[in-house]
Amino acid sequence: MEEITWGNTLSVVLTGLVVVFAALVILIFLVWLMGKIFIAIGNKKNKEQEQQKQDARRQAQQAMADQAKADQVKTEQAGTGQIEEGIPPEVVAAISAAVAVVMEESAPGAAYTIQRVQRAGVGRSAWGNAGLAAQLSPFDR
Amino acid sequence: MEEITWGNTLSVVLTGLVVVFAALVILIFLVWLMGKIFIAIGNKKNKEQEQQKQDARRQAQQAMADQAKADQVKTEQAGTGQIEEGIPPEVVAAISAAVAVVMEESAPGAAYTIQRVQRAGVGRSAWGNAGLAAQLSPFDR
Amino acid sequence: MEEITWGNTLSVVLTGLVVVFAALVILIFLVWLMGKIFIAIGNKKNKEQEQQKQDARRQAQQAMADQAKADQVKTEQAGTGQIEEGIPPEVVAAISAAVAVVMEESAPGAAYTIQRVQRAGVGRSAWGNAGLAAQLSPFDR
Amino acid sequence: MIDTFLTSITELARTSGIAQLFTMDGLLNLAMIAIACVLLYLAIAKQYEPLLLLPIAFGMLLVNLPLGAVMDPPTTVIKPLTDEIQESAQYAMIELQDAAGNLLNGFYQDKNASVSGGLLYYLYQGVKLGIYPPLIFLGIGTMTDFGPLIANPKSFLLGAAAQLGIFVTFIGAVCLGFNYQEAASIGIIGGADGPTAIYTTGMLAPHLLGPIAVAAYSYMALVPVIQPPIMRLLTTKKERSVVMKQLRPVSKVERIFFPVVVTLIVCLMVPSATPLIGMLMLGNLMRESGVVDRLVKTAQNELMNIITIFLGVTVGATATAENFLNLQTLGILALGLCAFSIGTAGGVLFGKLMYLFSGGKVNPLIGSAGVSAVPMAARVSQKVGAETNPTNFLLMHAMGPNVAGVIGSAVAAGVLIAIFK
Amino acid sequence: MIDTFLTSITELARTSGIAQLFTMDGLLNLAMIAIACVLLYLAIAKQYEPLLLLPIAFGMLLVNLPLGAVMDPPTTVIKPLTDEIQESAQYAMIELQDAAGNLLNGFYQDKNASVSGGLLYYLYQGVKLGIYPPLIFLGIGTMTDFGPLIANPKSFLLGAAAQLGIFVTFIGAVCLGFNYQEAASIGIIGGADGPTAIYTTGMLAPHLLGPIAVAAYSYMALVPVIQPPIMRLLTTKKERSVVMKQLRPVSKVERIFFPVVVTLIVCLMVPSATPLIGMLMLGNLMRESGVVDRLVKTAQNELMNIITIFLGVTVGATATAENFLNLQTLGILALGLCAFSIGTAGGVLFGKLMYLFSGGKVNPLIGSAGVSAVPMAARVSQKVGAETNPTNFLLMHAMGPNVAGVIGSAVAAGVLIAIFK
Amino acid sequence: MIDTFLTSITELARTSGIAQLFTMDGLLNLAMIAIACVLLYLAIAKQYEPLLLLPIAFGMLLVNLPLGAVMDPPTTVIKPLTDEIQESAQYAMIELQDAAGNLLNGFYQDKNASVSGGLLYYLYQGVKLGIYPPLIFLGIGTMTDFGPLIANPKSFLLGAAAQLGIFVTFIGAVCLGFNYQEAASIGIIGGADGPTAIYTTGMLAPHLLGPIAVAAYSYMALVPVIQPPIMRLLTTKKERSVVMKQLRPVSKVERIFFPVVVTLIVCLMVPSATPLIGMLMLGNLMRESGVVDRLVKTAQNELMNIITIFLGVTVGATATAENFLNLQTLGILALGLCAFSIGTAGGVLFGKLMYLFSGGKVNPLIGSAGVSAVPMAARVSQKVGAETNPTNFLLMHAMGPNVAGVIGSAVAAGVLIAIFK
Ligand code: NA
Ligand code: NA
Ligand code: NA
Repeated sequence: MEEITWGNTLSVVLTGLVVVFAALVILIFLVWLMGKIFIAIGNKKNKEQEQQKQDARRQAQQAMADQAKADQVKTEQAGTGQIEEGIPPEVVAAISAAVAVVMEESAPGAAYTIQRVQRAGVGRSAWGNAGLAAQLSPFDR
Repeated sequence: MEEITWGNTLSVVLTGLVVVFAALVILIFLVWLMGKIFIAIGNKKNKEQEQQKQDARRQAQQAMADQAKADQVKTEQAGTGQIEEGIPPEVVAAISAAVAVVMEESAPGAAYTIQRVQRAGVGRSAWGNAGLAAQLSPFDR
Repeated sequence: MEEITWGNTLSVVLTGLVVVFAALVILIFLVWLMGKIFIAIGNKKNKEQEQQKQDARRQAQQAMADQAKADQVKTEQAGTGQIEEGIPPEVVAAISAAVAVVMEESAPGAAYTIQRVQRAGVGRSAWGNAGLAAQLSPFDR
Repeated sequence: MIDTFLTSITELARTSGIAQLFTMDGLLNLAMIAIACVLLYLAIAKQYEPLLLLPIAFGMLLVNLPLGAVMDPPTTVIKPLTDEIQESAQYAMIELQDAAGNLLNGFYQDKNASVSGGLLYYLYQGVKLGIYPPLIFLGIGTMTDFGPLIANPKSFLLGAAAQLGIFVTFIGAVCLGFNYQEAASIGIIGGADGPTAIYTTGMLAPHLLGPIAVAAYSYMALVPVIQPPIMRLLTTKKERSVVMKQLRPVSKVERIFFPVVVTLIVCLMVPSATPLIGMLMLGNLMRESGVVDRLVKTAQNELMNIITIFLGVTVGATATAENFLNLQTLGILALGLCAFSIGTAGGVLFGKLMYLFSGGKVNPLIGSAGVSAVPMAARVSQKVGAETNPTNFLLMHAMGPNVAGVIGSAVAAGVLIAIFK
Repeated sequence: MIDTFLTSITELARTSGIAQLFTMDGLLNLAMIAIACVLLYLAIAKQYEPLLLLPIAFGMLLVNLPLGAVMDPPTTVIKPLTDEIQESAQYAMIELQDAAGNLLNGFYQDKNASVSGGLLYYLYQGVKLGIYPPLIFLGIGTMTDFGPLIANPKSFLLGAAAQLGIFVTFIGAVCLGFNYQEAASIGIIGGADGPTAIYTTGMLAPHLLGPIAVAAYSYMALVPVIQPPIMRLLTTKKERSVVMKQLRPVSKVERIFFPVVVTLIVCLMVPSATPLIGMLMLGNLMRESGVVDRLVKTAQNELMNIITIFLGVTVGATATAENFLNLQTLGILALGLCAFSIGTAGGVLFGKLMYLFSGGKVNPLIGSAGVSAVPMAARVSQKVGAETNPTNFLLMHAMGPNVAGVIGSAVAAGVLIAIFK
Repeated sequence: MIDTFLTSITELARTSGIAQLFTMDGLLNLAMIAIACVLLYLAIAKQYEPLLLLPIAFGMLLVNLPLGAVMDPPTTVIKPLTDEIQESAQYAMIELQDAAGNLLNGFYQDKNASVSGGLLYYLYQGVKLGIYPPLIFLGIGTMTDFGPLIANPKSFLLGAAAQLGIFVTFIGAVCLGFNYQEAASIGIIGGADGPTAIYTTGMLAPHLLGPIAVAAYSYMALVPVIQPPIMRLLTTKKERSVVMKQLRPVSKVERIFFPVVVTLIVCLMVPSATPLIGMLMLGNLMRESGVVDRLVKTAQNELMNIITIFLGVTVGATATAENFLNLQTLGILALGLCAFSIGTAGGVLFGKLMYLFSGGKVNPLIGSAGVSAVPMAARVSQKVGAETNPTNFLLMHAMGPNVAGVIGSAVAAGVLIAIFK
């Protein structure tokens, strides 16, 4: 479109506005739909998680009690040891190997095995703070 | 210039030395001039700043006293609050919003306002140290 | 080689395997040889270093004793000062200059000289630990 | 020897830039250098978008130093292939064959006779071929939080409404005598989005890159000055004091789906917007996925910084006296200001509409953030809102239209490129 | 005006991607988009080599959005030179001269008529010209510790044996009807080394880049699933429980000599492997020398990340429906799995041989690590070993064959390129 | 099958690099590999400018591995366009049109017949086109503190005097039979500035890049060995013990004006120096402005490191046996040493002149720092000064001539390029 006429010009403007609004209205609908779906799913999951969390807390208390006991008794247990579920086996292997290397240096030839691998606690993710910090990032296009 | 003669060669050498010296002598003059001008301006400014600094010190002492009082009385003041001059309004907005997000989490729905925004102190810039550190940077072309 | 025949195909396979094994077998030999040579050299050096280390330890104890004495007496010694061998002169220059700049600021015009430049101690390099950490690096091709 | 020295030195003086300054063109160059210095002042002392304005200004300065030749294209000398050359295997050769594969003729590039182009000419190819702006969008995508937009998707409407400035300005530019390609590029200034403006102009009217980039980045820096009066004029105190309700938290899955959905919809509807939107959304997907942190770090820092330097300097280097010192540039500066103002007005007015239809739940001040200029425009909404009601924190609500405006103007750019390319 | 608007909007709709989706090709595109989304899911939710699979999947998505044109090559329009053009000095000119230097003819590139290529087309040149994979190898070299291989050079044999998968798969691919170039590229999947596979395929069969890259990276992520059953099947419990003796420490001098020696031997024997091995060893030399730490830091972080993004997206962008949606792709996926399995078996079986000849000092489980897939395969050796004897730490011993496998597959790739290029 | 295998393996052996080593050319290659190993030793064990010498040496090693082909230029096969090809849209096409726009003829690049160039050939284009050295200067600019030069602008004279080495060496090189372009490139070694030497040589005599780069960086590493005897010889004890008065502090505004002023003056007087000086001063302006810290960080780290790797390896790769193993190289090494020595002498003698005219306030030892070799030469001034008077701290005073020398040699390079290009 090269010839400059009022018709052409206004048609471009109209086309542009219509397409921009059309595209973004479709996006509104899809994002809204997505929100509805995931909130529904999320609520369901949340309830399950709430349950799990309580279980986990109970387990943790139990574990801490066990640990305390274990410390008191100070018996050396041989065997497979306790490995928290959900920790990938490679990580276990890596930790094992790291221990092995370090131990080898201090007491070469000794045999040992991993007793327990647990995750360290993860703090709650403060959505609001993190999001805000990102918004205020220093690179203003 | 392709033909190799003593005339051509020496002329290149002479041209080169003359241009290099000419360019750098002009730079000497301009940088010297620049120095004169900015030192003159700087001296003038310094005097003004000295004055301002003294004023600021007095104000700061006053402010600290006020703060102490305010802490004692512990009255909740509503209103616009005190915002140090020279802090850009966007920064104020950002800090406000950050506070808002954090507060919202701990006490949702509460209304609050920013009481005071002040810069933290800036240490004196040790020109000599910084310049030297830069000179001794590890990347030697 | 474009025509697809069993002969061509198998010949490619054979060629490939032979070349791969040949190349890596040559590397085995060379790396093994390299190991032999450097272990031999290393043993020789180690003995010398062992000796040097003992000397160094003795020197260090001596130096500490000296330092203690020096601190007690608190006499200001002028002169060239002690500079550990193996420290490049540029580094000495840099340290001197840095001191100069800093001193100039606190006590302009004072004359001083460098008394002693020593390396800070280097911890033993834990080969096993470092190697392992590198192996477990996060970028898995 | 003295003779040849004198010849040599006068020849050097003749081909130095100083001699050229005392021609008519030289005076124009001097004027451009002065303008570059003013822009440097704005970038450094006033901190007007210095990350781009400083390189742009310096590029402008370099290209206007006579005979510096930093933007000269290369001249390639191709000669017929001889056996001698063919055997030396030292040259890049072109062999011309007929359909049967017989050598018809051969050529090679004579490197001694060929003149290579200037430094900035080569770096400029990334602008000309439309490579730099999408890569900057990749970095911007890794830094953008679309959470507020996902939480309140109606913000998209404000991001669309604020594109009004683009199209009204397009009409204005046509009226002032610009051709359609130029008018479209000028209109996109109203998108308040640097890379989009540079991408569109690079595609449609590269000779206007200098003034359009300067206008776009200057006005983006001036958003806190341009927008507030318009916002106050078009809204009542009651509207401005609306407190909006806290946004819902957005789940990680939604954040991951969002860039994929936007890519699909926008790139299917407006294929010309694919490079910009595709890269923006790739960056955002990388960010939200959380599994490629090392790529995210590089995309938002080193890659983006390298491209920013190259883009800035070479866009500045398109601003030759010929391209810049004319009435068109004044027109572009005026039209750019209109574009920003009308975009702001469009957003605010649509915000008023939403205020009405929502029964007073939407504060129209967040509409102005729809022009993009992330995150400056959102901060302006916050600030103007806080003037009326200091306890009102609109920032997060304004971020929705703000990031929607980025998508909106990329769509508008895609439409204009599709029509006029 | 309404007329032109309707014309304009229908034209835009006609040229939008949506219209195209409802053609036969469009359906294929939709299928490809679905596949891309599945790969995104694997990359993000299952963390299958996300650093490459995420960009690959997104590139696949972008290129299958109809009319996005992100991979279109440029069209260059060359016109005869006129005096007017020659004077304007605005264009890249080609001057055709005869041997005497007289101007025979001149041409210039008409930039208005020429159409520049798509964004990903330009970025793709780094794959096509074989630039990206060696640069990634540079970064990998700076991150690889060849210490365990130097301490136990016999590991090289396992790194060679595990290349069996490459050659057996090559036969299989030829049997399935692939031509030699394609078969060689498919075989290299068994090298379990992404950059090597992409380099070889880019040289020999670039139309297969998409499926081969997807297969290579997917199976590398699946190494912990594919290898253990094969390893258990081929070894006895006694073999698996062999405890190997601690590796000797390796001196700094050996580490510095190693990359130089490997470069000399491999590049002399298989010159086609020079770009890959040369860059890998340059990276390693930079690392071990300890004198260029700032270069090492950049090579292993920013340079590698930038190249990874570009490589991933553009390799993905070769996966058009035409290239991907056919039986060949299924064949490649099946053959790739064979290649990994046979490579694993080759390594383990050779490990058994070494077990025999060493009088039971070598644990055959470390043979499977010879496929490379650094460091995943070595961890698998460690894990399977620990199942039988939890006090057995094979990781460091498996790293030897593991890094030898990288060299082994680069050599194999060099041989295949030399024969078929 | 055995037949084809034997054919195949002998073919492979014949095309392997090993066979080539036992030709006359092969022996030269072996000699070059030995030289590369010596340079690696100097870079790693002696730490001679390892950041550049290590990549240079490795590039030298790679290019001399026979048949590695890492520096081979591409061969492009262009064929006449057929309808079939034109429709497939798979190829980069060239359409030749007459003035009226009618298609005269079309060509396309046959990708199957074309052979792409080697890895280092492509990376080398950044040297050949003069792109890398200015980008390294950009990084150097961000790391250079011109404060001492601003505080004492007379230092410029010493930075000019030390360029004497360049011009005297130029005469020497002409006497030894080098042509003017070669002699100018050899002279620039005396500038003691790597990027300037590589830029000039790349422009005037690219076949000498290898020896000139090696000479420049080796002698820069040897500055603490070369300079002190000359400095002691030419100065009296009294001169060496002069204590100079503390430099005045320099304000931020002066620092910001300085790069702009230098750019204007130098680029106007010597337009050919624009790429080098322009980028150096852009980097410095970015540094001193304090408003674009993220760009500064990238320019002085990642961008500079990436370019350094590419520049080093590809400059090394120009050092083929043919280019390097000849008497010219010995001549260059000898002339380079002269250049450094005469430059040092020039600086010191001019320093003596300033000592006289200033009434003994200037220590002539700071003159030797005018050769640049930042910051090594300044440290040498400090060290030699401290020998005579241990309380004398000349470092900051020597930094003035030191950074002036960078500008001085860039100006000299510009003059030589202007005359001989
Ligand atoms: Na916008
Ligand atoms: Na492998
Ligand atoms: Na110099």
